[in-house]
Amino acid sequence: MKAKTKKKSRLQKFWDSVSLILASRVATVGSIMVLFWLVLAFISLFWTPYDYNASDFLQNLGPNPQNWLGTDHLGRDIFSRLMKGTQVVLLKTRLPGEGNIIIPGGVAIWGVIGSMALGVTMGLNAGYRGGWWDQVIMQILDALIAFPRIVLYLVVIAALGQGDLVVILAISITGAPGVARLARSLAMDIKTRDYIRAAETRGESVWYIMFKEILPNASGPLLVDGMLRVGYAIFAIGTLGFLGIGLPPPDPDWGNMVNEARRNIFSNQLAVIWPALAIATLVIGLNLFADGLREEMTRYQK
Amino acid sequence: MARFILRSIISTIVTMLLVSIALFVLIEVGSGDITVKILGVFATPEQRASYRAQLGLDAPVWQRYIDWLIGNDWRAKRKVGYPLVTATNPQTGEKDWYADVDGQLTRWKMEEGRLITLKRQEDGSVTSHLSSGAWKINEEGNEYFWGVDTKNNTVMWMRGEGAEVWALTKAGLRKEGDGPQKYIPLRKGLLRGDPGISLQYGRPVAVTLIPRIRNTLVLAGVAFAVIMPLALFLGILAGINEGKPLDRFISITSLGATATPEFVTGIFLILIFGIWLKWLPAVALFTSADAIFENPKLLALPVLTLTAVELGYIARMTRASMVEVMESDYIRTAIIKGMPKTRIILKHAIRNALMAPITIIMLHVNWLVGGLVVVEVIFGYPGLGYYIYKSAIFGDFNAIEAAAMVTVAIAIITRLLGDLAYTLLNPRIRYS
Amino acid sequence: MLVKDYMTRHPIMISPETDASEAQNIMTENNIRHLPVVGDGKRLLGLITREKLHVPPSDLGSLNVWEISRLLSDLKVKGMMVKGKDLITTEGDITIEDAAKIMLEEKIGCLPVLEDGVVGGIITDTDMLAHLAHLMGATVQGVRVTIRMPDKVGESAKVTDVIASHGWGIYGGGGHDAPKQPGYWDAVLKIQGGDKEEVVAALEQIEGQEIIDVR
Amino acid sequence: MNNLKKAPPVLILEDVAVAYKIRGGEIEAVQNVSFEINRGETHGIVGESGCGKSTVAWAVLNFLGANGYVKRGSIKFQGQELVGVTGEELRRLRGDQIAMVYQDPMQALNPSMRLGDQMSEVLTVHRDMDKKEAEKRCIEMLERVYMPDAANVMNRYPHQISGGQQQRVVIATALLNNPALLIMDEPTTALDVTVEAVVLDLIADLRREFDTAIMYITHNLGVVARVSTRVGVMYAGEMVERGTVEDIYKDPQHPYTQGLMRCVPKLGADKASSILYPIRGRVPPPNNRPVGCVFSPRCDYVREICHNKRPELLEFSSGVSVRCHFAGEIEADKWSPSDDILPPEIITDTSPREPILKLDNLKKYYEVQGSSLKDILGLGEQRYVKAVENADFDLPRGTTLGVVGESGCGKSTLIKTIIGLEQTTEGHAEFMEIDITDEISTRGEDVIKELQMVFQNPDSTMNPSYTVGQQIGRPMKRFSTVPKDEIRGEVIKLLESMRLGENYYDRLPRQLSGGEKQRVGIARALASHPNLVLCDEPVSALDVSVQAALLNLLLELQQEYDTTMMFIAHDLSVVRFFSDQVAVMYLGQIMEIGPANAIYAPPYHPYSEALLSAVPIPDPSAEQKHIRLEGTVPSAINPPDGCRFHTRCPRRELLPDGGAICETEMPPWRETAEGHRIFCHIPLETLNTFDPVITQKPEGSNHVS
Repeated sequence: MKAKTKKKSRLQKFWDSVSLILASRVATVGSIMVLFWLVLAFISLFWTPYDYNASDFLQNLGPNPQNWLGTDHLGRDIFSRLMKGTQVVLLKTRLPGEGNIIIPGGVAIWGVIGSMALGVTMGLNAGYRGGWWDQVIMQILDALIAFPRIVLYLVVIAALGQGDLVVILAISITGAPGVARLARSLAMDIKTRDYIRAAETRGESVWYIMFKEILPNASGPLLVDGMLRVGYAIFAIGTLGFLGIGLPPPDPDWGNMVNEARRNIFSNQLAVIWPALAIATLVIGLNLFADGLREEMTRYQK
Repeated sequence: MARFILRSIISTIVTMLLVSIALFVLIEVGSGDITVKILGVFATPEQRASYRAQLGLDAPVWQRYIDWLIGNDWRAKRKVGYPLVTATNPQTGEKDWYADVDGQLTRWKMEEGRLITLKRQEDGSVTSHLSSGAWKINEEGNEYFWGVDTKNNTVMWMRGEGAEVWALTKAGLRKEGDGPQKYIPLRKGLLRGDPGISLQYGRPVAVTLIPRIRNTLVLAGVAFAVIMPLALFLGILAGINEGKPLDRFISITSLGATATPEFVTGIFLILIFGIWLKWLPAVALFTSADAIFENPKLLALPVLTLTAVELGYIARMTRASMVEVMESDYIRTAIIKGMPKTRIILKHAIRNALMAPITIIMLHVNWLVGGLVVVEVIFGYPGLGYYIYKSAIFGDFNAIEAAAMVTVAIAIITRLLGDLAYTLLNPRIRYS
Repeated sequence: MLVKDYMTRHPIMISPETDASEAQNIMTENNIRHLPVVGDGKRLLGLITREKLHVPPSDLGSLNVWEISRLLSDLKVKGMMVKGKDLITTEGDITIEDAAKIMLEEKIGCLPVLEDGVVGGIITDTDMLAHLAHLMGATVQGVRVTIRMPDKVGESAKVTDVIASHGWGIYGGGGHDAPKQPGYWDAVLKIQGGDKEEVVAALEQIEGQEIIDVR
Repeated sequence: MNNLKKAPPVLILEDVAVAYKIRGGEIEAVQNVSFEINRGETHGIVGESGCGKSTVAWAVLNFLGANGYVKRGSIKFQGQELVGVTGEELRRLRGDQIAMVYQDPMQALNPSMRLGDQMSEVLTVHRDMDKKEAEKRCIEMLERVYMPDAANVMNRYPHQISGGQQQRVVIATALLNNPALLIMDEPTTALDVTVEAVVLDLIADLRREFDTAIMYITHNLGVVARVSTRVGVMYAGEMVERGTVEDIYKDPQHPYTQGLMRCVPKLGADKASSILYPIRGRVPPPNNRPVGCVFSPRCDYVREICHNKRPELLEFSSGVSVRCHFAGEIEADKWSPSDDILPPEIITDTSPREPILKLDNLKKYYEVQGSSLKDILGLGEQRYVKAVENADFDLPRGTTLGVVGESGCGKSTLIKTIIGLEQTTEGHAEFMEIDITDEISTRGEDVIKELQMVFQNPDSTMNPSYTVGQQIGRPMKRFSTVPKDEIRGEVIKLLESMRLGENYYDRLPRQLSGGEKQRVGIARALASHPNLVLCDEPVSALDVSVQAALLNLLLELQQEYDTTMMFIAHDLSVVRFFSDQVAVMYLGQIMEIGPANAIYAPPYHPYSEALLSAVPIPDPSAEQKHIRLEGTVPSAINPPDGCRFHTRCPRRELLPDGGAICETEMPPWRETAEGHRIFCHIPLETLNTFDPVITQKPEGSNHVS
C-alpha cells in the first residue's frame, strides 16, 4: 500500500515536471532541441550511416543523397562524424591509461557534476558558516573568477596536456566559482529561515544542516543552473576543440571539425556550417530549456 | 564607504597574489620538462640538465617564484659585490645587464680558463682586458668569481674548472667549454616590468608583449564602446516592455547570440561578409603589428563577433534587473504619485536597474578577454589572446605567465572599478 | 470667520476635455451648480456653471436635429467655461463678508478659492446662505428674540448682562439698522436656557429697549 | 459644522467586483462591495489576510496589474466614473486628487533618490512648480507631520532615517497636493506600537485639517476603532457588514463580525475580558469560495439556505448594513461557545514551585566594527551593541513568562542566548540546575532536548523539503527518545493532540495553511517533551481568528505536559492573555517584571505606561490615557547612560531637577508585593499614584472622533 502510493507520487512528480516544461513555450522548444541531439547520440552508439573515421568518399563534397551533409577535407562523411561527436560530449568519457576504459556520462556532464560538487561544498560552507570561512572561500573564488576562462583552460591544458579528464578538470575548476556563488547566496538566504534555527536548537551538526536542511531547498535553482552549465561546458569543449586542444582523437570533436573545415573554407563552405550549427543548437537548446524552466519555477513561487 | 573601498583594494591585492602563485605553480610545476619542447626529444639528459641550469630552473620553486615576481638582481648583487644595472644595447634596442664597477659598466667572460673583463664605454664600444686578480677563494680553497656574463646571467666561474655547457644557438646545441658553474639568469621581475625571456622568441617577453597588449586594448576598447551603450539600451528597452513582442524579440535574439560560441559566430560572419558578400576581408591580413592602424576596416569582423556574443549577455542582465526594478514597490509609488512614464523610467528606474548589471558587467570583462583569445585566433589578430594561445601551445612559460597575469590584472582592475562605480551609484554604501 | 474655514474643500472638479453633457450630468447627479475646471495639479483654468452650459438658441436655429445632437455631443467644457479675466477668484484668507461683497458686486454665485495657486475649495451663494442661517442660530433649539434698541454704546451689554445673570447662553444672532427707524438698531438673538415666557419677562425689564418679535 | 449643506460623497463604490485572470480562468477576488466615503471622514476597512481589502484600494486607483480588472460595478470619485479611466486622465488623478500610503515605507521609497527629490516631484510634475518653491513646500509639509529637522531630511536617503520617519515622509508626500481622497493600506503595520500611536494621531489631525476623505485599510481591529468613523468588515472578498464604529463594535450583527470580536484579545480592565473564542476553520482561498453565504462553513448559525443562496445586503435604520440571511435575528449575547472552540480551563496553581531557569545578570554584547579608517585598522575603540543588559530573573516550573517590548529591545536575543544560539557575554544562566551559559555546541544532548523553541513565521518554520511526519519525527530520532519503529505512532499521537489528523503525516508544508504550519512547528518543539519551550511570537503572523485557536491550544498543551514557557510578543494583549509573569524590555534592559495582572495596573514603569496607552484597543468605549513617546529609540551601540529610557521618559519631571539622576545613575529595582519589580528612579509611592491607563467610558457619553 505504502509502496504503491510512493510509486504513484513519483510518476506524479515526473508528470509535474513535464507539464512544467510544457507550460513554457521557451522550455518546450529548448527541450526539443536537446532531445534531438540526445536521440542522435543514442542512435550513434549502435549505428551511423558510414564509418566516421574512414575516408571513403571524395573530398569536400557538398550535401548529396549519399552524404546528407557532404564530406570533409579527408573525404569523411560529415553526418556520421557529427553523430559520433555527440557521444563524447554527452554520453561517454574515456579514462586515460591502458585498456580504453570508458565510463558513462559525457565530458560535459562530468565537468558540470565536478563543478557542482566543488561549488556547492564551497558555497554552502561560505554561506552558512560565514565569518572567516566565508572570507577565505570568497577570496579563493575571487582569484579563480579573475582568471579569464579560456586562459585558465589554456593554462591547465598547457600544464597537464590533452585528455578527457583534463577537460573535465578544467570545466570543473572554471565552473565551480559560479556554482559556489549561487550556492552561497542561496545558503545565506535559507539560513535565515526558522527551520534552520530549529535544527540548530536541536543541536544538529553543521554538515547535517548544510546538506540535509539547506541543500534540498536550494536544489531547484542549482539544478537549473547546472542545466545552463552543461550548455556552457559544451560551449567550452567546442572552443577548446576549435583551438586544437580539446578532446583527443579518435572520436570526432565538433570544435575541431569547425577548425578543420575553416582551413578549407574556400573549397567547401558548407562543411563549416554543420558542426557550428550543431554546437549552437545544442547550447541554445540547453539555454532555452533552463531559462524557460527558471521562469516557470519563479512564476510558481509567485 | 572608506571601509568598502579599502576592502575592495585589499581584496584585489590578495587576489592578484593568490592568482600569481597559482599560475606560477600550475605552470612551472605542472607542465613537464620544458626542454623537451625547446631542445627536441633527441637531446640527451646531460644536455637538458645543462640547459635547465642556464634557465635557472634548478633553483627551488619558491626561489623561482620570488625571482619571477620581484626579480633577482638584488640577490645577485650580493654575490657580485657591485650594483647591477641595465643599459640599452644599441643593436637590438633591448636592455643588457652590467655590473656597475666604480661607474664603469662591466661584464666578464671566460676564455680558455682566463677571466676577461669587458668594460662598456660611453660611446657603446667595449674594451676588454684580462683580470686575473679578481678571483676569490672559498672555504675549500678553490678560486671562484661571481660576475655578469654576456648573456645577462649572473654566473659563477671556478678557476681552472671551466664547466662544459650546452649552449643553444641558431644552429642547434653546441658544446662549449669555459662555462660557469652556476647561473642566475638576471631579471627585474614581473612587478618591475620584466617577466623574463620568451623561450619561443628568445627575446624579452616585455618587448614582444607590449604591442600585443596595445592591439588587444584597441580591439577590446572598440568592442566595449560598441557593446556597452547598445546592450544597456536594448536591455532597458526590453525590460520596460516586458512580455511584449519587442521584449520577446530582444530576449530571444540575445539569448541565441550569447549561447553561440565565438568561433561559430565568427565563422558565420566570415562566411557571410567575407565570402558570400565580399564586403570585408575574410581573413584579417595583419601584415605588421601596426596593420590595424593603417586599415581600421580590419577591425570590423572581430569587433562584430565580440559584440554578438557579449551584447546578449549584458542586455539580458540589464533586462532582468530592469524588470525587477519595474515591479518594485517604489516604482509602484511613483506610478501612484502620478508621475509620467518617461520620468519614472529615467529618474526612478534606470539608476537602480543599472546597479546590479554594472558589477556583473565588470566581472564579465574576463569573459570578454576569453572571447578575445578565440576571436584573435579566428582572425589571426596579433593581440594578447593570440599570444597567450601561441605561448600555451608552445609551453613558453615566461610568456604565458606574463600574458595571463596581464589578463588577470585587467579583469581584476575592471572589477575594482565596477565595485567603485557601484559604491557611487548606491547611496546606501556611499553614506555608511 | 475666514473663507478657508467655511468653503467646501475638495470640490468636484473637471478637466477642460470633459464633454459638456458629462458636466451637465455631474451637476445634476450631485446637485451642484458650479464646477471648477482644472488642469494637472488642480491648477484653475476656468469655471463652468449651469447657465454656461446652455447653448444659445440662436446657435442652433439653422441646424437640423441630427446636426444639433452632433454639435451637442462634440461640445467640450473647454469652450464654454468662464475664463481669463472673467474668472474671479479669491484667497482663503479673506473674511466671509468680503467674499459676499465680491459676489454681490460681480453678480456671481460662486468663488473658486485658491490656496498656493491651486484650487483649495469653492465658496458659493449656498454656502453664504448656510452661513447666515448658522450665524442666526438656525441649527439650534432656543428662543429667538428680536430687540429694538437705541443705536448707542452700552445697549448690547445690557442685554447680555441680563442673559448672563439668568445663566442662559447666546447660540447665534446678529444685528442690523432698524428698518425705517433711524437711530435704532435691531438685534436678533438665539437664546438657550430659558423658555419663551422667561426670556421675554427678563428682557422686558431692560429700559429703552423693545422686544419686537419672539419665536 | 456646515451640516445644513450636504456635500456629495468623495468616493462611491457600487457593487464592485474585481477579477484576476489566471491560467485557465479567472478568480473574483472581490464581489459586491459597496460603500461611500465623505469629506473629512475616515472609513475603515478591516478583514483578515486574503479577504480582498487591498484589492479594493488598488481597484480605486485602477492599478490592478496586467491580469486584474473591475468586472462589475462602478467606482465614482468626485462624481466621475473611475472604472475605465486610463492614460493621462488617470495619471492626473493619481498623486493629485487621490493619494495612497501603503504598508512598508522602506520599500515604498526609492533607495537611490534623495527624499527631497522624491517628495518635490509631486509638486513639480503636477503643478509645474519650480524646484526651489517645491522644496520649500515640502519642508513645510514635513514640519506639519512633525518631522524633526525637516530641512535636513530633504537631503537624505531613505535608509538614513527610521521606519516611523519614513512613513511620515510617505504621508507628507501623499498630502502635498491636498488630495480629496487618501487611501491608506496598513500604514502602521510595520511600525512599533509607540510609533504607530504617534502616526495614528497624526492621521487624525491631518484629516481634520485638510478635510480629506480617508480610506483606511487594516487587519487590526484596534487601529480601526481608534481612527475611523465608519467601518466595513470584509470577509472572503465581500463586505459583510458596515456601519459606524460604535454600532459595529458594540452590537455586531453579522456572525463573522461577532466571532471576530470574540477572538480578539482586548486589553480591558480585567483579565476575564481576555478570554478568546476562535472561529473554527479558516478563510477560504479566493478560488474556492462557498456557493452560498461565504461564511457558511464557519458559521454557528448556519441553516439550509446559507449553503445555497447568497444573502442580500440588509440595511437597518441605524445605517448598519449586513450581508446575512438572518441579520437582526441573531443575538450575540445568547451565543455560547461550542465544545471544540472552548478555551481550556486554566487551573491557577498558586503554590510556589522551584525555578527551572535562573538568569543571573545575563549580558549579551555584539562587537561592531566602525567604518572610519581608524576602526578598520583596529585602532579605534572597540564598540558593542548592548543587546541584552543584566537580565536577572527566575522562572518557576510550569509557569509562563511573557516578554514584551518593541522591535530591537533585545527580547529575541534574550531567548537566543538562553537556548544557546548566541554566546553569553557575561553573567550566568542555569537551567534545571545545569549551567547553560555557553553555546549550544558545548551542551549535552540531555539539556538540548529539554529546551526547545517555537518560531514566528509560519512560512519558514518548516523545511519545505520534508513531510510533516519527517519533521516532527526528527527530534525523536535525534534524541532517541522514542524507539525507531514507534516514531510514526508517536508523531501521529502528537498530531492528534494538535487537532491535526493522521492524514497530515505525509503532507508537505506547502499543502498546509499558516495556522496548520504553526501547529506542526509546536508539535516539533514538543516532540522531545522539553521542560522549557521558548516561543518567539508564535501567533503574530497569523490572522486573529486562527491566532485565538492556537493560543488556546498552546495553553492546553502546557497544562497537559506541565511545560514551562517563555513567550515573546510585541502584542501586549496577547501576552496578558497568555502569561503568568510578564517582563517589559526596552533597549536590552528589563524595565519591569512581575505577575501579569500587576503589570497592567498601577504602579507602572513609565515605559510600560506609555506602551499600554499606545496599544490600539478594539473597543471604542474604552478610554485610554494619552501618553506619546517622543523621538526614536536610541541606538543600542551607544545606549544612554543611567536609565536607558531617560531620553524619552515622559515621567522624568516627577523627580527633583527634572530627573537629573536618570541621566547618570542606573535606577534601582523597586519591589512591590508579590514579586513585582520596577526598574526606575521614581519612588514607589509616586508610581502608585498613577491612574490606570485603560478605563471604561461612562455609559452614554458621546464618542467624539
